[in-house]
Amino acid sequence: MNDETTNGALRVRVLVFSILREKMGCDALTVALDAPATGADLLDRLERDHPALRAFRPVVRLAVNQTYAPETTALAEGDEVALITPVSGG
Amino acid sequence: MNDETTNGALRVRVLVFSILREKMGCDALTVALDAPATGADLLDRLERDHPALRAFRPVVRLAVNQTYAPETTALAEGDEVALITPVSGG
Amino acid sequence: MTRPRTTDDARVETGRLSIRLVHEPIDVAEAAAFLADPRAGGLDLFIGTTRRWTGDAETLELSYECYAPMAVKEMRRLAEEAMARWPLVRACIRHRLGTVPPAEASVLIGVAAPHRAEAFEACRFLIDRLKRQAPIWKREAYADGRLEWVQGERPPDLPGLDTGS
Amino acid sequence: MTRPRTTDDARVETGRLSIRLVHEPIDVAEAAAFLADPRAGGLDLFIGTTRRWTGDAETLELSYECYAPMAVKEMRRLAEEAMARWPLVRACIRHRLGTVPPAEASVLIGVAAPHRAEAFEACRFLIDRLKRQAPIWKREAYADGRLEWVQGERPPDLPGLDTGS
Repeated sequence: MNDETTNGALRVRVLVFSILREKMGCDALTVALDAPATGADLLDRLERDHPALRAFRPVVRLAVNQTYAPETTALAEGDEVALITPVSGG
Repeated sequence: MNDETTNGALRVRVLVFSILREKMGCDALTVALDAPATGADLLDRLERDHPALRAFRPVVRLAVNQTYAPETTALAEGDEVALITPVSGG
Repeated sequence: MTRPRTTDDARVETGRLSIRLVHEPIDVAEAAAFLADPRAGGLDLFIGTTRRWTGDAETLELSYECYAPMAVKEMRRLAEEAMARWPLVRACIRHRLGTVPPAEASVLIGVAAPHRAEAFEACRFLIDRLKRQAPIWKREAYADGRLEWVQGERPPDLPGLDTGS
Repeated sequence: MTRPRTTDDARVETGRLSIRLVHEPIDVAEAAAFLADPRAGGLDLFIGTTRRWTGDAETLELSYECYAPMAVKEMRRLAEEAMARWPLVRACIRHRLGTVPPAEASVLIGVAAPHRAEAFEACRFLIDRLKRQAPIWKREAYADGRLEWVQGERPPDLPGLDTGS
Protein backbone atom coordinates (compact mmCIF):
# COMPACT_ATOMS: atom_id res chain seq x y z
CA MET A 1 0.00 0.00 0.00
CA ASN A 2 1.30 3.39 -0.99
CA ASP A 3 0.39 6.19 1.41
CA GLU A 4 2.34 8.96 -0.34
CA THR A 5 0.59 11.39 -2.65
CA THR A 6 2.68 11.98 -5.71
CA ASN A 7 2.08 14.49 -8.45
CA GLY A 8 -0.80 13.27 -10.63
CA ALA A 9 -1.87 10.73 -8.00
CA LEU A 10 -5.08 10.39 -6.05
CA ARG A 11 -5.95 8.55 -2.92
CA VAL A 12 -9.20 6.78 -2.19
CA ARG A 13 -10.52 5.12 0.93
CA VAL A 14 -11.64 1.54 0.33
CA LEU A 15 -14.16 -0.28 2.54
CA VAL A 16 -14.61 -4.05 2.55
CA PHE A 17 -17.36 -6.15 4.16
CA SER A 18 -18.48 -9.64 5.11
CA ILE A 19 -16.91 -12.57 3.23
CA LEU A 20 -14.58 -10.35 1.21
CA ARG A 21 -13.40 -8.66 4.38
CA GLU A 22 -12.55 -12.07 5.79
CA LYS A 23 -10.86 -13.32 2.61
CA MET A 24 -8.85 -10.12 2.14
CA GLY A 25 -8.11 -9.90 5.87
CA CYS A 26 -8.84 -6.19 5.90
CA ASP A 27 -11.89 -3.98 6.40
CA ALA A 28 -10.55 -0.60 5.26
CA LEU A 29 -7.49 0.62 3.39
CA THR A 30 -6.22 3.70 1.61
CA VAL A 31 -5.06 3.22 -1.98
CA ALA A 32 -3.05 5.67 -4.09
CA LEU A 33 -3.65 5.50 -7.83
CA ASP A 34 -2.16 7.35 -10.79
CA ALA A 35 -4.64 9.98 -11.97
CA PRO A 36 -6.88 9.72 -13.89
CA ALA A 37 -8.21 6.46 -12.50
CA THR A 38 -11.53 4.61 -12.74
CA GLY A 39 -13.20 2.09 -10.51
CA ALA A 40 -11.84 -0.67 -12.76
CA ASP A 41 -8.29 0.66 -12.26
CA LEU A 42 -8.83 0.48 -8.51
CA LEU A 43 -10.12 -3.09 -8.72
CA ASP A 44 -7.14 -4.13 -10.90
CA ARG A 45 -4.79 -2.65 -8.35
CA LEU A 46 -6.55 -4.26 -5.39
CA GLU A 47 -6.58 -7.62 -7.14
CA ARG A 48 -2.80 -7.45 -7.54
CA ASP A 49 -2.28 -6.83 -3.82
CA HIS A 50 -5.11 -9.10 -2.65
CA PRO A 51 -5.48 -12.15 -4.91
CA ALA A 52 -8.49 -13.29 -2.84
CA LEU A 53 -10.48 -10.58 -4.61
CA ARG A 54 -10.14 -12.33 -7.98
CA ALA A 55 -12.85 -14.95 -7.35
CA PHE A 56 -15.32 -12.21 -6.38
CA ARG A 57 -14.57 -9.79 -9.18
CA PRO A 58 -17.50 -10.89 -11.43
CA VAL A 59 -20.05 -10.23 -8.69
CA VAL A 60 -18.51 -7.25 -6.91
CA ARG A 61 -20.25 -3.90 -7.36
CA LEU A 62 -18.68 -0.59 -6.41
CA ALA A 63 -20.27 2.11 -4.34
CA VAL A 64 -18.58 5.49 -4.68
CA ASN A 65 -19.39 7.85 -1.83
CA GLN A 66 -22.23 5.59 -0.69
CA THR A 67 -23.94 5.22 -4.05
CA TYR A 68 -23.67 2.31 -6.50
CA ALA A 69 -21.52 3.30 -9.48
CA PRO A 70 -20.25 1.50 -12.59
CA GLU A 71 -16.58 0.50 -12.82
CA THR A 72 -16.11 3.13 -15.53
CA THR A 73 -16.67 5.88 -12.95
CA ALA A 74 -13.70 8.28 -12.67
CA LEU A 75 -12.43 8.41 -9.11
CA ALA A 76 -11.48 11.61 -7.32
CA GLU A 77 -9.15 12.36 -4.44
CA GLY A 78 -10.75 11.40 -1.15
CA ASP A 79 -13.51 9.23 -2.59
CA GLU A 80 -14.94 6.51 -0.35
CA VAL A 81 -15.19 3.34 -2.41
CA ALA A 82 -16.93 0.26 -1.03
CA LEU A 83 -16.66 -3.22 -2.51
CA ILE A 84 -20.13 -4.75 -2.40
CA THR A 85 -20.43 -8.51 -2.82
CA PRO A 86 -23.98 -9.86 -3.39
CA VAL A 87 -25.90 -8.65 -0.39
CA SER A 88 -28.03 -10.82 1.90
CA GLY A 89 -29.94 -8.51 4.18
CA GLY A 90 -33.59 -8.95 4.99
CA MET B 1 -96.34 -14.80 9.67
CA ASN B 2 -97.74 -18.17 10.56
CA ASP B 3 -96.51 -19.56 13.86
CA GLU B 4 -98.61 -22.72 13.86
CA THR B 5 -97.12 -26.01 12.77
CA THR B 6 -99.55 -27.89 10.58
CA ASN B 7 -99.23 -31.42 9.29
CA GLY B 8 -96.62 -31.47 6.46
CA ALA B 9 -95.25 -28.09 7.53
CA LEU B 10 -91.79 -27.07 8.72
CA ARG B 11 -90.57 -24.06 10.59
CA VAL B 12 -87.30 -22.28 10.04
CA ARG B 13 -85.64 -19.45 11.92
CA VAL B 14 -84.73 -16.52 9.66
CA LEU B 15 -81.97 -13.99 10.51
CA VAL B 16 -81.66 -10.61 8.81
CA PHE B 17 -78.77 -8.11 8.98
CA SER B 18 -77.65 -4.58 8.14
CA ILE B 19 -79.56 -2.73 5.42
CA LEU B 20 -82.06 -5.54 4.89
CA ARG B 21 -82.76 -5.65 8.62
CA GLU B 22 -83.51 -1.93 8.51
CA LYS B 23 -85.65 -2.14 5.34
CA MET B 24 -87.61 -5.15 6.60
CA GLY B 25 -87.82 -3.70 10.10
CA CYS B 26 -87.01 -7.06 11.65
CA ASP B 27 -83.84 -8.94 12.64
CA ALA B 28 -85.21 -12.42 13.27
CA LEU B 29 -88.46 -14.23 12.54
CA THR B 30 -89.86 -17.74 12.47
CA VAL B 31 -91.52 -18.85 9.24
CA ALA B 32 -93.70 -21.90 8.68
CA LEU B 33 -93.63 -23.41 5.19
CA ASP B 34 -95.44 -26.32 3.57
CA ALA B 35 -93.04 -29.24 3.33
CA PRO B 36 -91.09 -29.92 1.22
CA ALA B 37 -89.67 -26.40 0.87
CA THR B 38 -86.48 -24.97 -0.61
CA GLY B 39 -84.60 -21.76 0.06
CA ALA B 40 -86.36 -20.23 -2.96
CA ASP B 41 -89.75 -21.10 -1.47
CA LEU B 42 -88.73 -19.34 1.73
CA LEU B 43 -87.59 -16.24 -0.18
CA ASP B 44 -90.86 -16.16 -2.17
CA ARG B 45 -92.80 -16.33 1.03
CA LEU B 46 -90.71 -13.63 2.73
CA GLU B 47 -91.02 -11.37 -0.28
CA ARG B 48 -94.81 -11.58 -0.06
CA ASP B 49 -94.83 -10.51 3.58
CA HIS B 50 -91.92 -8.03 3.26
CA PRO B 51 -91.95 -6.28 -0.12
CA ALA B 52 -88.72 -4.45 0.82
CA LEU B 53 -86.91 -7.73 0.16
CA ARG B 54 -87.75 -7.62 -3.56
CA ALA B 55 -85.05 -5.07 -4.49
CA PHE B 56 -82.39 -7.19 -2.77
CA ARG B 57 -83.45 -10.57 -4.11
CA PRO B 58 -80.90 -10.63 -6.98
CA VAL B 59 -77.96 -10.13 -4.59
CA VAL B 60 -79.17 -11.99 -1.49
CA ARG B 61 -77.41 -15.25 -0.68
CA LEU B 62 -78.72 -17.75 1.80
CA ALA B 63 -76.79 -19.34 4.60
CA VAL B 64 -78.41 -22.46 6.01
CA ASN B 65 -77.17 -23.38 9.47
CA GLN B 66 -74.27 -20.93 9.12
CA THR B 67 -73.01 -22.12 5.72
CA TYR B 68 -73.72 -20.56 2.32
CA ALA B 69 -76.21 -22.70 0.40
CA PRO B 70 -77.93 -22.37 -2.98
CA GLU B 71 -81.62 -21.47 -3.14
CA THR B 72 -82.36 -24.99 -4.32
CA THR B 73 -81.39 -26.37 -0.91
CA ALA B 74 -84.21 -28.31 0.77
CA LEU B 75 -85.00 -26.83 4.17
CA ALA B 76 -85.62 -28.90 7.28
CA GLU B 77 -87.51 -28.25 10.46
CA GLY B 78 -85.51 -26.01 12.77
CA ASP B 79 -83.01 -24.76 10.18
CA GLU B 80 -81.38 -21.39 10.80
CA VAL B 81 -81.52 -19.45 7.55
CA ALA B 82 -79.70 -16.11 7.20
CA LEU B 83 -80.29 -13.63 4.40
CA ILE B 84 -76.88 -12.32 3.37
CA THR B 85 -76.77 -9.12 1.31
CA PRO B 86 -73.37 -8.27 -0.24
CA VAL B 87 -71.00 -8.11 2.70
CA SER B 88 -68.67 -5.22 3.51
CA GLY B 89 -66.38 -6.37 6.28
CA GLY B 90 -62.66 -5.70 6.30
CA MET C 1 -47.66 -19.24 22.53
CA THR C 2 -49.68 -21.96 24.30
CA ARG C 3 -53.35 -21.09 24.12
CA PRO C 4 -56.28 -23.29 24.94
CA ARG C 5 -57.91 -24.76 21.84
CA THR C 6 -61.27 -23.08 21.74
CA THR C 7 -64.09 -22.58 19.31
CA ASP C 8 -67.03 -20.38 20.18
CA ASP C 9 -69.13 -17.70 18.53
CA ALA C 10 -66.28 -15.19 18.70
CA ARG C 11 -63.08 -17.15 18.23
CA VAL C 12 -61.20 -20.19 17.00
CA GLU C 13 -57.86 -21.06 18.57
CA THR C 14 -55.92 -24.07 17.33
CA GLY C 15 -52.16 -24.38 17.49
CA ARG C 16 -51.66 -22.83 14.05
CA LEU C 17 -54.78 -20.77 13.64
CA SER C 18 -56.17 -17.91 15.68
CA ILE C 19 -59.37 -16.17 14.64
CA ARG C 20 -61.16 -13.61 16.75
CA LEU C 21 -63.98 -11.12 16.61
CA VAL C 22 -63.08 -8.31 18.99
CA HIS C 23 -64.75 -5.22 20.40
CA GLU C 24 -61.50 -3.49 21.43
CA PRO C 25 -58.64 -2.10 19.32
CA ILE C 26 -56.79 -4.85 17.45
CA ASP C 27 -53.48 -5.71 19.10
CA VAL C 28 -50.90 -5.87 16.29
CA ALA C 29 -48.01 -6.91 18.55
CA GLU C 30 -50.03 -9.82 19.91
CA ALA C 31 -50.81 -11.00 16.36
CA ALA C 32 -47.14 -10.73 15.32
CA ALA C 33 -46.12 -12.68 18.43
CA PHE C 34 -48.64 -15.41 17.62
CA LEU C 35 -47.20 -15.71 14.09
CA ALA C 36 -43.56 -15.97 15.19
CA ASP C 37 -42.40 -19.51 14.45
CA PRO C 38 -38.96 -21.02 13.82
CA ARG C 39 -40.31 -22.62 10.62
CA ALA C 40 -41.25 -19.20 9.23
CA GLY C 41 -39.06 -17.06 7.01
CA GLY C 42 -41.62 -14.36 6.29
CA LEU C 43 -44.72 -12.95 7.92
CA ASP C 44 -47.15 -10.73 6.13
CA LEU C 45 -49.69 -8.69 8.06
CA PHE C 46 -52.44 -6.78 6.34
CA ILE C 47 -54.29 -4.19 8.41
CA GLY C 48 -57.45 -2.56 7.09
CA THR C 49 -58.11 0.93 8.43
CA THR C 50 -60.79 3.56 7.94
CA ARG C 51 -60.09 6.35 5.47
CA ARG C 52 -61.38 9.69 6.67
CA TRP C 53 -62.15 10.88 3.14
CA THR C 54 -63.89 9.02 0.33
CA GLY C 55 -64.15 11.54 -2.47
CA ASP C 56 -65.86 14.54 -0.88
CA ALA C 57 -67.47 12.61 1.95
CA GLU C 58 -65.87 12.74 5.37
CA THR C 59 -66.26 9.62 7.48
CA LEU C 60 -66.47 10.23 11.22
CA GLU C 61 -66.61 6.60 12.22
CA LEU C 62 -67.48 3.13 11.04
CA SER C 63 -69.47 0.53 12.79
CA TYR C 64 -69.55 -3.18 12.01
CA GLU C 65 -72.41 -5.63 12.37
CA CYS C 66 -71.76 -9.34 12.16
CA TYR C 67 -73.43 -12.74 11.99
CA ALA C 68 -70.87 -13.92 14.51
CA PRO C 69 -71.01 -17.73 14.57
CA MET C 70 -71.08 -17.92 10.78
CA ALA C 71 -68.38 -15.25 10.37
CA VAL C 72 -66.04 -17.25 12.58
CA LYS C 73 -66.82 -20.47 10.68
CA GLU C 74 -66.34 -18.78 7.31
CA MET C 75 -63.02 -17.18 8.31
CA ARG C 76 -61.85 -20.55 9.58
CA ARG C 77 -62.85 -22.21 6.32
CA LEU C 78 -60.94 -19.53 4.35
CA ALA C 79 -57.87 -19.88 6.58
CA GLU C 80 -57.90 -23.64 6.15
CA GLU C 81 -58.23 -23.20 2.40
CA ALA C 82 -55.20 -20.86 2.44
CA MET C 83 -53.26 -23.38 4.52
CA ALA C 84 -54.03 -26.07 1.96
CA ARG C 85 -52.97 -23.88 -1.01
CA TRP C 86 -49.78 -22.48 0.53
CA PRO C 87 -47.38 -24.06 3.05
CA LEU C 88 -48.36 -21.69 5.84
CA VAL C 89 -47.07 -22.41 9.32
CA ARG C 90 -49.50 -20.07 11.10
CA ALA C 91 -52.37 -17.72 10.29
CA CYS C 92 -54.45 -15.29 12.29
CA ILE C 93 -57.47 -13.13 11.62
CA ARG C 94 -58.89 -10.37 13.80
CA HIS C 95 -62.03 -8.42 12.93
CA ARG C 96 -63.26 -5.60 15.05
CA LEU C 97 -66.99 -5.10 15.68
CA GLY C 98 -68.97 -2.10 16.86
CA THR C 99 -67.66 1.43 16.45
CA VAL C 100 -64.25 2.06 14.88
CA PRO C 101 -62.82 5.60 14.63
CA PRO C 102 -60.81 6.69 11.56
CA ALA C 103 -57.22 5.43 11.28
CA GLU C 104 -57.91 2.54 13.64
CA ALA C 105 -57.73 -1.02 12.37
CA SER C 106 -60.97 -2.84 11.55
CA VAL C 107 -59.35 -6.03 10.31
CA LEU C 108 -55.99 -7.78 10.54
CA ILE C 109 -54.84 -10.76 8.50
CA GLY C 110 -51.51 -12.32 9.41
CA VAL C 111 -49.74 -15.29 7.87
CA ALA C 112 -46.38 -16.93 8.49
CA ALA C 113 -44.77 -18.93 5.68
CA PRO C 114 -41.37 -20.42 4.97
CA HIS C 115 -40.81 -17.91 2.12
CA ARG C 116 -42.05 -14.43 1.48
CA ALA C 117 -43.82 -15.01 -1.85
CA GLU C 118 -46.18 -17.47 -0.18
CA ALA C 119 -46.80 -15.10 2.71
CA PHE C 120 -47.79 -12.22 0.40
CA GLU C 121 -50.02 -14.41 -1.78
CA ALA C 122 -51.82 -16.10 1.09
CA CYS C 123 -52.37 -12.81 2.94
CA ARG C 124 -53.80 -11.18 -0.18
CA PHE C 125 -56.01 -14.20 -0.82
CA LEU C 126 -57.37 -14.08 2.73
CA ILE C 127 -58.26 -10.40 2.82
CA ASP C 128 -59.82 -10.56 -0.67
CA ARG C 129 -61.93 -13.57 0.28
CA LEU C 130 -62.84 -12.26 3.71
CA LYS C 131 -64.21 -9.11 2.10
CA ARG C 132 -66.36 -11.22 -0.24
CA GLN C 133 -67.40 -14.02 2.07
CA ALA C 134 -67.46 -13.13 5.75
CA PRO C 135 -70.98 -12.13 6.88
CA ILE C 136 -69.95 -8.74 8.26
CA TRP C 137 -71.40 -5.38 7.27
CA LYS C 138 -70.00 -1.89 7.64
CA ARG C 139 -71.98 1.27 8.25
CA GLU C 140 -70.36 4.66 7.63
CA ALA C 141 -71.29 7.68 9.72
CA TYR C 142 -70.55 10.77 7.59
CA ALA C 143 -69.85 14.27 8.81
CA ASP C 144 -73.08 15.52 7.15
CA GLY C 145 -75.10 13.27 9.45
CA ARG C 146 -75.82 10.47 6.98
CA LEU C 147 -75.59 6.88 8.21
CA GLU C 148 -75.05 4.51 5.32
CA TRP C 149 -74.67 0.74 5.07
CA VAL C 150 -71.84 -0.04 2.71
CA GLN C 151 -72.89 -2.72 0.25
CA GLY C 152 -70.25 -4.98 -1.20
CA GLU C 153 -69.79 -4.91 -4.95
CA ARG C 154 -70.61 -8.58 -5.46
CA PRO C 155 -72.60 -11.13 -3.51
CA PRO C 156 -70.65 -13.82 -1.67
CA ASP C 157 -69.77 -16.97 -3.59
CA LEU C 158 -71.82 -20.09 -3.11
CA PRO C 159 -70.10 -23.41 -2.51
CA GLY C 160 -69.10 -25.17 -5.70
CA LEU C 161 -69.29 -22.04 -7.83
CA ASP C 162 -66.22 -20.45 -9.33
CA THR C 163 -64.91 -17.77 -7.02
CA GLY C 164 -63.86 -15.45 -9.81
CA SER C 165 -60.75 -14.26 -8.01
CA MET D 1 -46.72 10.74 15.62
CA THR D 2 -44.56 13.86 15.71
CA ARG D 3 -40.93 12.91 15.43
CA PRO D 4 -37.99 15.14 14.81
CA ARG D 5 -36.85 15.09 11.19
CA THR D 6 -33.48 13.42 11.35
CA THR D 7 -30.99 11.84 9.04
CA ASP D 8 -27.91 10.12 10.37
CA ASP D 9 -25.97 6.93 9.79
CA ALA D 10 -28.67 4.85 11.42
CA ARG D 11 -31.96 6.51 10.56
CA VAL D 12 -34.08 8.77 8.40
CA GLU D 13 -37.20 10.34 9.86
CA THR D 14 -39.39 12.57 7.73
CA GLY D 15 -43.09 13.03 8.23
CA ARG D 16 -44.02 10.16 5.90
CA LEU D 17 -40.93 8.02 6.02
CA SER D 18 -39.18 6.29 8.90
CA ILE D 19 -36.08 4.18 8.29
CA ARG D 20 -33.94 2.73 11.05
CA LEU D 21 -31.09 0.35 11.63
CA VAL D 22 -31.58 -1.12 15.10
CA HIS D 23 -29.66 -3.35 17.47
CA GLU D 24 -32.65 -4.35 19.57
CA PRO D 25 -35.75 -6.43 18.69
CA ILE D 26 -37.91 -4.71 16.07
CA ASP D 27 -40.99 -3.11 17.61
CA VAL D 28 -43.93 -4.11 15.39
CA ALA D 29 -46.52 -2.11 17.33
CA GLU D 30 -44.41 1.04 17.01
CA ALA D 31 -44.16 0.54 13.23
CA ALA D 32 -47.92 -0.04 12.91
CA ALA D 33 -48.59 3.10 14.98
CA PHE D 34 -46.29 5.13 12.71
CA LEU D 35 -48.19 3.90 9.64
CA ALA D 36 -51.67 4.73 11.00
CA ASP D 37 -53.02 7.63 8.95
CA PRO D 38 -56.57 8.81 8.19
CA ARG D 39 -55.70 8.82 4.47
CA ALA D 40 -54.86 5.11 4.60
CA GLY D 41 -57.27 2.28 3.85
CA GLY D 42 -54.74 -0.54 4.03
CA LEU D 43 -51.40 -1.20 5.68
CA ASP D 44 -49.16 -4.06 4.73
CA LEU D 45 -46.32 -5.13 6.99
CA PHE D 46 -43.78 -7.69 5.92
CA ILE D 47 -41.59 -9.17 8.64
CA GLY D 48 -38.59 -11.31 7.75
CA THR D 49 -37.64 -13.89 10.37
CA THR D 50 -34.97 -16.54 10.72
CA ARG D 51 -35.92 -20.10 9.84
CA ARG D 52 -34.37 -22.63 12.18
CA TRP D 53 -34.06 -25.27 9.45
CA THR D 54 -32.78 -24.87 5.89
CA GLY D 55 -32.81 -28.38 4.48
CA ASP D 56 -30.80 -30.44 6.97
CA ALA D 57 -28.87 -27.51 8.43
CA GLU D 58 -30.01 -26.10 11.75
CA THR D 59 -29.45 -22.38 12.22
CA LEU D 60 -28.69 -21.31 15.78
CA GLU D 61 -28.55 -17.61 15.07
CA LEU D 62 -27.95 -15.03 12.40
CA SER D 63 -25.83 -11.98 12.55
CA TYR D 64 -25.97 -8.99 10.25
CA GLU D 65 -23.16 -6.70 9.12
CA CYS D 66 -23.94 -3.44 7.42
CA TYR D 67 -22.41 -0.50 5.55
CA ALA D 68 -24.64 1.73 7.63
CA PRO D 69 -24.62 5.18 5.99
CA MET D 70 -25.07 3.71 2.52
CA ALA D 71 -27.69 1.21 3.70
CA VAL D 72 -29.79 4.04 5.10
CA LYS D 73 -29.38 6.07 1.89
CA GLU D 74 -30.25 3.12 -0.30
CA MET D 75 -33.32 2.21 1.74
CA ARG D 76 -34.44 5.83 1.56
CA ARG D 77 -33.95 5.87 -2.21
CA LEU D 78 -36.03 2.66 -2.54
CA ALA D 79 -38.77 4.04 -0.29
CA GLU D 80 -38.93 7.24 -2.32
CA GLU D 81 -39.09 5.20 -5.52
CA ALA D 82 -42.01 3.21 -4.06
CA MET D 83 -43.73 6.44 -3.03
CA ALA D 84 -43.38 7.73 -6.59
CA ARG D 85 -44.77 4.51 -8.11
CA TRP D 86 -47.68 4.01 -5.72
CA PRO D 87 -49.78 6.59 -3.85
CA LEU D 88 -48.37 5.64 -0.45
CA VAL D 89 -49.18 7.85 2.49
CA ARG D 90 -46.46 6.44 4.76
CA ALA D 91 -43.65 3.90 4.68
CA CYS D 92 -41.26 2.52 7.24
CA ILE D 93 -38.29 0.18 7.18
CA ARG D 94 -36.51 -1.41 10.14
CA HIS D 95 -33.44 -3.62 9.79
CA ARG D 96 -31.87 -5.30 12.75
CA LEU D 97 -28.05 -5.56 13.01
CA GLY D 98 -25.86 -7.83 15.10
CA THR D 99 -27.09 -11.15 16.46
CA VAL D 100 -30.66 -12.27 15.78
CA PRO D 101 -32.01 -15.53 17.31
CA PRO D 102 -34.36 -17.78 15.31
CA ALA D 103 -38.01 -16.66 14.98
CA GLU D 104 -37.09 -13.05 15.74
CA ALA D 105 -37.55 -10.39 13.09
CA SER D 106 -34.52 -9.22 11.14
CA VAL D 107 -36.38 -6.83 8.86
CA LEU D 108 -39.73 -5.07 8.76
CA ILE D 109 -41.23 -3.23 5.79
CA GLY D 110 -44.45 -1.32 6.36
CA VAL D 111 -46.51 0.74 3.95
CA ALA D 112 -49.80 2.58 4.24
CA ALA D 113 -51.84 3.22 1.08
CA PRO D 114 -55.37 4.34 0.26
CA HIS D 115 -56.22 0.87 -1.12
CA ARG D 116 -54.95 -2.58 -0.34
CA ALA D 117 -53.69 -3.57 -3.78
CA GLU D 118 -51.18 -0.70 -3.69
CA ALA D 119 -50.11 -1.60 -0.17
CA PHE D 120 -49.35 -5.22 -1.11
CA GLU D 121 -47.52 -4.27 -4.30
CA ALA D 122 -45.38 -1.57 -2.72
CA CYS D 123 -44.49 -3.73 0.27
CA ARG D 124 -43.46 -6.61 -1.98
CA PHE D 125 -41.43 -4.23 -4.16
CA LEU D 126 -39.60 -2.84 -1.14
CA ILE D 127 -38.60 -6.15 0.42
CA ASP D 128 -37.53 -7.57 -2.97
CA ARG D 129 -35.40 -4.51 -3.71
CA LEU D 130 -33.99 -4.22 -0.21
CA LYS D 131 -32.77 -7.81 -0.46
CA ARG D 132 -31.01 -6.98 -3.74
CA GLN D 133 -29.76 -3.49 -3.03
CA ALA D 134 -29.18 -2.70 0.63
CA PRO D 135 -25.50 -3.21 1.59
CA ILE D 136 -26.23 -5.62 4.43
CA TRP D 137 -24.83 -9.13 4.81
CA LYS D 138 -26.06 -12.06 6.85
CA ARG D 139 -23.93 -14.69 8.50
CA GLU D 140 -25.49 -17.97 9.63
CA ALA D 141 -24.21 -19.82 12.67
CA TYR D 142 -25.12 -23.48 12.22
CA ALA D 143 -25.55 -26.10 14.93
CA ASP D 144 -22.55 -28.04 13.54
CA GLY D 145 -20.29 -25.09 14.34
CA ARG D 146 -20.01 -23.65 10.83
CA LEU D 147 -20.18 -19.89 10.40
CA GLU D 148 -21.17 -18.99 6.86
CA TRP D 149 -21.71 -15.69 5.08
CA VAL D 150 -24.84 -15.93 3.00
CA GLN D 151 -24.22 -14.61 -0.47
CA GLY D 152 -27.10 -13.12 -2.41
CA GLU D 153 -28.05 -14.82 -5.65
CA ARG D 154 -27.43 -11.78 -7.81
CA PRO D 155 -25.27 -8.68 -7.47
CA PRO D 156 -27.03 -5.39 -6.73
CA ASP D 157 -28.26 -3.35 -9.69
CA LEU D 158 -26.26 -0.41 -10.89
CA PRO D 159 -27.98 2.90 -11.58
CA GLY D 160 -29.44 3.11 -15.06
CA LEU D 161 -29.46 -0.64 -15.60
CA ASP D 162 -32.67 -2.58 -15.88
CA THR D 163 -33.57 -3.96 -12.48
CA GLY D 164 -34.96 -7.19 -13.84
CA SER D 165 -37.75 -7.33 -11.29
